[in-house]
Amino acid sequence: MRWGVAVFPGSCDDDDVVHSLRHVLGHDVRTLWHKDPFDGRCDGVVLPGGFSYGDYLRAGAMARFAPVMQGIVDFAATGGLVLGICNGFQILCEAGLLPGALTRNESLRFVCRRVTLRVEHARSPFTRTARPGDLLEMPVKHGEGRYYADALTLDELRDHGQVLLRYADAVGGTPDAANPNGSVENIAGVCNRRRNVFGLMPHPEDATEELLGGVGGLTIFSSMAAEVERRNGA
Amino acid sequence: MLVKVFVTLKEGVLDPQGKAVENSLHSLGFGAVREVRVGKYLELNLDVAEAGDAEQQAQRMCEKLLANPVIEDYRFEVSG
Amino acid sequence: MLVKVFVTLKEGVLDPQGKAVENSLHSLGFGAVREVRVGKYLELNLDVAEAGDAEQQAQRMCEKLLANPVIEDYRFEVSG
Amino acid sequence: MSDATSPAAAPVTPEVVHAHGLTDHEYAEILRLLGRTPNLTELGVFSVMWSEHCSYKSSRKHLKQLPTEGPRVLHGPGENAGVMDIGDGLAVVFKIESHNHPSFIEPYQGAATGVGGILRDVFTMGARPIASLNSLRFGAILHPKTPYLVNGVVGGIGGYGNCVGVPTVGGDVYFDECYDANILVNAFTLGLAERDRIFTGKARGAGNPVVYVGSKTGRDGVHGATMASESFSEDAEQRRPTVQVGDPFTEKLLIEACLELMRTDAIVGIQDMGAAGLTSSAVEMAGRAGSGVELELAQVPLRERGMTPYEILLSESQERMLLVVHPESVAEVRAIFERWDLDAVVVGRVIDEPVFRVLSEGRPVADIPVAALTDAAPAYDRPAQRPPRQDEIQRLDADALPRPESMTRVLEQLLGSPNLGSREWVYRQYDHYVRGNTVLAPGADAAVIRVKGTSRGLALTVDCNARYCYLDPHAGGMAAVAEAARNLSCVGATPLGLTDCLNFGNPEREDVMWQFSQAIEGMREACLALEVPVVSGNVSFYNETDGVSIHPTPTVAMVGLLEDVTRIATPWFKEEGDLVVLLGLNRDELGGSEYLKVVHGQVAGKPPAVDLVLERGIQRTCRLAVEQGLLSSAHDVSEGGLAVALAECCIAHPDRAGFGAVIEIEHRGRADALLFGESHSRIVVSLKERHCGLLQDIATQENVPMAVIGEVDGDRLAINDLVRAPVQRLRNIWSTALERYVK
Ligand SMILES: Nc1ncnc2c1ncn2[C@@H]1O[C@H](COP(=O)(O)OP(=O)(O)O)[C@@H](O)[C@H]1O
Ligand SMILES: [Mg+2]
Repeated sequence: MRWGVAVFPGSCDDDDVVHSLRHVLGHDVRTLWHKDPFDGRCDGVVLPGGFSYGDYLRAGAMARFAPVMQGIVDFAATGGLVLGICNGFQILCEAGLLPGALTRNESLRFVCRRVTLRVEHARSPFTRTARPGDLLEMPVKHGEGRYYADALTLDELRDHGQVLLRYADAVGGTPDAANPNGSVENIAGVCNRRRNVFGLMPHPEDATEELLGGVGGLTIFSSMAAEVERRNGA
Repeated sequence: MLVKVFVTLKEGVLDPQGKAVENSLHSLGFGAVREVRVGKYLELNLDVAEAGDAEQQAQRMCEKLLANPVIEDYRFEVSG
Repeated sequence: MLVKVFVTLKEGVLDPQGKAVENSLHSLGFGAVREVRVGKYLELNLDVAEAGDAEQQAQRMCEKLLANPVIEDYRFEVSG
Repeated sequence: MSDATSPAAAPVTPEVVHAHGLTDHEYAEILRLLGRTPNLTELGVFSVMWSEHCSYKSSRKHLKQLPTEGPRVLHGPGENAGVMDIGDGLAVVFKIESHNHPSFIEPYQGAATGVGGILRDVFTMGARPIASLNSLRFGAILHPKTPYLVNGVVGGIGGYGNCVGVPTVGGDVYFDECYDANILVNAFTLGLAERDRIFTGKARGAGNPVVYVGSKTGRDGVHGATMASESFSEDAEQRRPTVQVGDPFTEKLLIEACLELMRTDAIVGIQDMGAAGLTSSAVEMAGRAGSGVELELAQVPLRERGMTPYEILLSESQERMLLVVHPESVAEVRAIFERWDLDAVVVGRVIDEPVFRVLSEGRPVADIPVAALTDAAPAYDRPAQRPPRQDEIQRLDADALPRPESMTRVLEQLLGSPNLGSREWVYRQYDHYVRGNTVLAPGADAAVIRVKGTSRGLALTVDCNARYCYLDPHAGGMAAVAEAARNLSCVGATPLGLTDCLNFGNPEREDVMWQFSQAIEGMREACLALEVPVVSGNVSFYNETDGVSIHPTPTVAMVGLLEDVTRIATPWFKEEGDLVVLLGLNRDELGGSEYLKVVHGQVAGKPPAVDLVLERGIQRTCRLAVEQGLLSSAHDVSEGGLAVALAECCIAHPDRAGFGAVIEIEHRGRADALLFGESHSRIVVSLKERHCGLLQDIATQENVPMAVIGEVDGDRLAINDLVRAPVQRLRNIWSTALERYVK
């Protein structure tokens, strides 16, 4: 599996993603510098977390204009797998690759904690090694992670099974207490209609080793790898 | 040309900051305060001669970058 | 009464947000943009009858809470 | 002071001299050193370089007492940060620094720029910052300003640290009315470097270009260094325009660009522009190399129009660094900084003549021998005197204390009090996972991070009980070092070295100087006994408002090494049936306790005494037991005493409700002293019964008293017939304690 990890000025979790993919999973990884065009020669692209361009206007607002993004948009248009984590999710929403927007946490505070996520659909390249109802643990850390979409969009998301992950409690319920940021309907991650672009606020790359507290994040990366294998094998 | 841009949250979008300001004002004794909404205010100088040109550019800047249409409305004023 | 409050950074105070927006606008091709400053814009309804009363309250709200006098200036408008 | 901003031609009158915080005697010395009258710009340069903050003029003599050597020390005090060898060709670089006064004036920006400053001190030495700590002291929790200050400071630390992508893995927070008008914000950062690629701040090699990189210069913080060296008064809030604003995004770029440049051979010397900005970085770099520096101010990138040489030289704008590079490398330096969208401009050169020479468009504006600013800076042996009231403070009539009716109620009261409640509300606002090394996040006795590519780990903690220091600065200084080392030992780490931030009152007062020298003496003894060298630090004097000093607060941040990062202990109980064991002795010491303060409203008595021999034995016992995998949990007894420590073992698990325990301790004295006295050198551990013998062997060998005091059991905590409470209830009280007040 060959990965590309985009690096914007202000990306913070790029090294963590690279570490997880390269050293934990043993995959091929290259970084995609924001000023360079992207040639599309990858099996999957990750937009990592951080504060691209300082996130000074709105999170992700400026990164979508980076030269590398055009190539990523084209890549997605041909069905390439694109994963946006945290700031990457914000960028994908700003770029219109994913519906909705990420707004200031309801608490108005940055939140860093472990959360439990309920897998809503396994029919996606990002969750295919899981089963619906599976619970994954990984950390969130963000100040602007409250997912918002209007009622119409929410209906569509539901109709097409685009909500892949929701914040949940230890037994799989979705009470407010399990929701770290006030996201509508406890939504933690959504994909596009075509199911090849996925964004989530939690950080799978920070949950790939037992030493660091658990491996809930591996599901996302290995699902993508399995999908690529399936595609290549087919 | 001076351009002033006002970006506000769309109606229906939760504004926790506005809510927090409202609560604080109440506890400071400003009981008459209702419905606080918090938005952004930008001032920028545009090095163009014509107000019309400035308006056009401001419009495009808002659409492209300054506001996110999913959650925000904008408004701007151009002055000499 | 509707009160509109504009909070801006004092002159001389570093405005990283403004600088970032300016750079982005430049790279989007808006080369005529100079000196962007980003501030806050608040709208609040005041349940009082007199404009004078509203002005006074707005003044005190700005002083006490809405602006940080160490680095910010403010301005407000009261309308019917 | 307004004429300080006018051109250098303005006359230097006695008023101007005083406004710069210089004494008549100091000014006479300047005249002697220069052999002429300084112009206003030069006076400004002297004033910042001779300020307490930059010159350590009141503290230097005492700081020499601290042991700074050890087999692992690569660079001790004197550099931008301390450097220690951790094996595998790697080194850690760390330091702590205060940003107290700016944080009181503008809490968010003050704290944020404090974080920014300490990060620069660390990466300037070639280290990638990988972990931060913060140590905070606020006024009484019910003081009307406290919630505002807490929210601002915590927001600022998170806002900056999160954005630069350095995890904040620990810290401490205390509330006490002595900080009502003078909060403390101390920030610590640790970086990781290759042992053989450490960079220092030396301006070597005449003709080498001096390069300015980073943000443009504005009028921010002109005179920050002198402000940090003056007492506070009501009009301090009028010093508004000098507030510095941080730009963490630019700092992030600066880190990446500098670290990239450090992989080349371009750099001769590098130093951040901290307090006193361009002036101190240029002068200190020249001072260390025995050289001189010539600057041309017309080259300095400016943010504001009409800035005078005085302002440019003294500006404390953030996110700037000064480099000395090889002449042939200038193009390479420019290219790397351009890649990161940052300015890199040649602003001067190194000269042989040891002077600090400043030109503005070719016109000389300052010309001062470097040594006059560094070596010749004043050094004082200020008078120190134990205040007579110290005896009175230390008096405690324990028998006169009313006996609480219910010890369970007291325990609940303590767990819900501002200084003992969970700190989660604070650290939840900090990213503690970024960089993917965090093995033990905030919430344990010490944080643990792994060192990628090795089997090792690092443990970090910061500690200081200022109330002990107030009651007895010698015992308090000792306790700060002992407790920090104990916290490291609890997770299983061996103390490596420490950095300290000595926050005190006005050194011109004899009682403050006495506190200072006593605290250092106590720290010194503990450092020697526990074999922990001091490799860097910072002194913050003048923490007083309108003549009232804070409690002496010598904050100690300590770093420990774990050979095997998979072998660590955590504080919370793990399994029913485990035995609960106390290492150490209950000595019924109530003086200076949180219990006295919270329940009886008293700050009095002698603080608990540290027996350094016992302390050493306890810590070694705990470390060996962790290393051998004997322990299920380990947690030290500190504020709140044994009962609070046991309760924490039940409730401190980050995600789970926790286990209860049944405790039976033999005891004859006062129940409150047993439960809530804060005697040092105690660690509560839990373990399988079958491991007990092995632990006993270690304890015997180390001469450490050890007693089985109970068992992990059920869902309530019971201590003798004194305390009985459901764990869930204790946890609720404890976990919401802080947010109830500050939200
Ligand atoms: N300001 C802070 N920032 C980050 N973590 C903090 C802060 N204050 C306290 N903590 C964390 O909360 C936990 C409890 O702190 P404290 O009660 O001071 O511990 P101890 O008594 O063991 O020294 C520790 O893990 C500490 O790192
Ligand atoms: Mg502890």
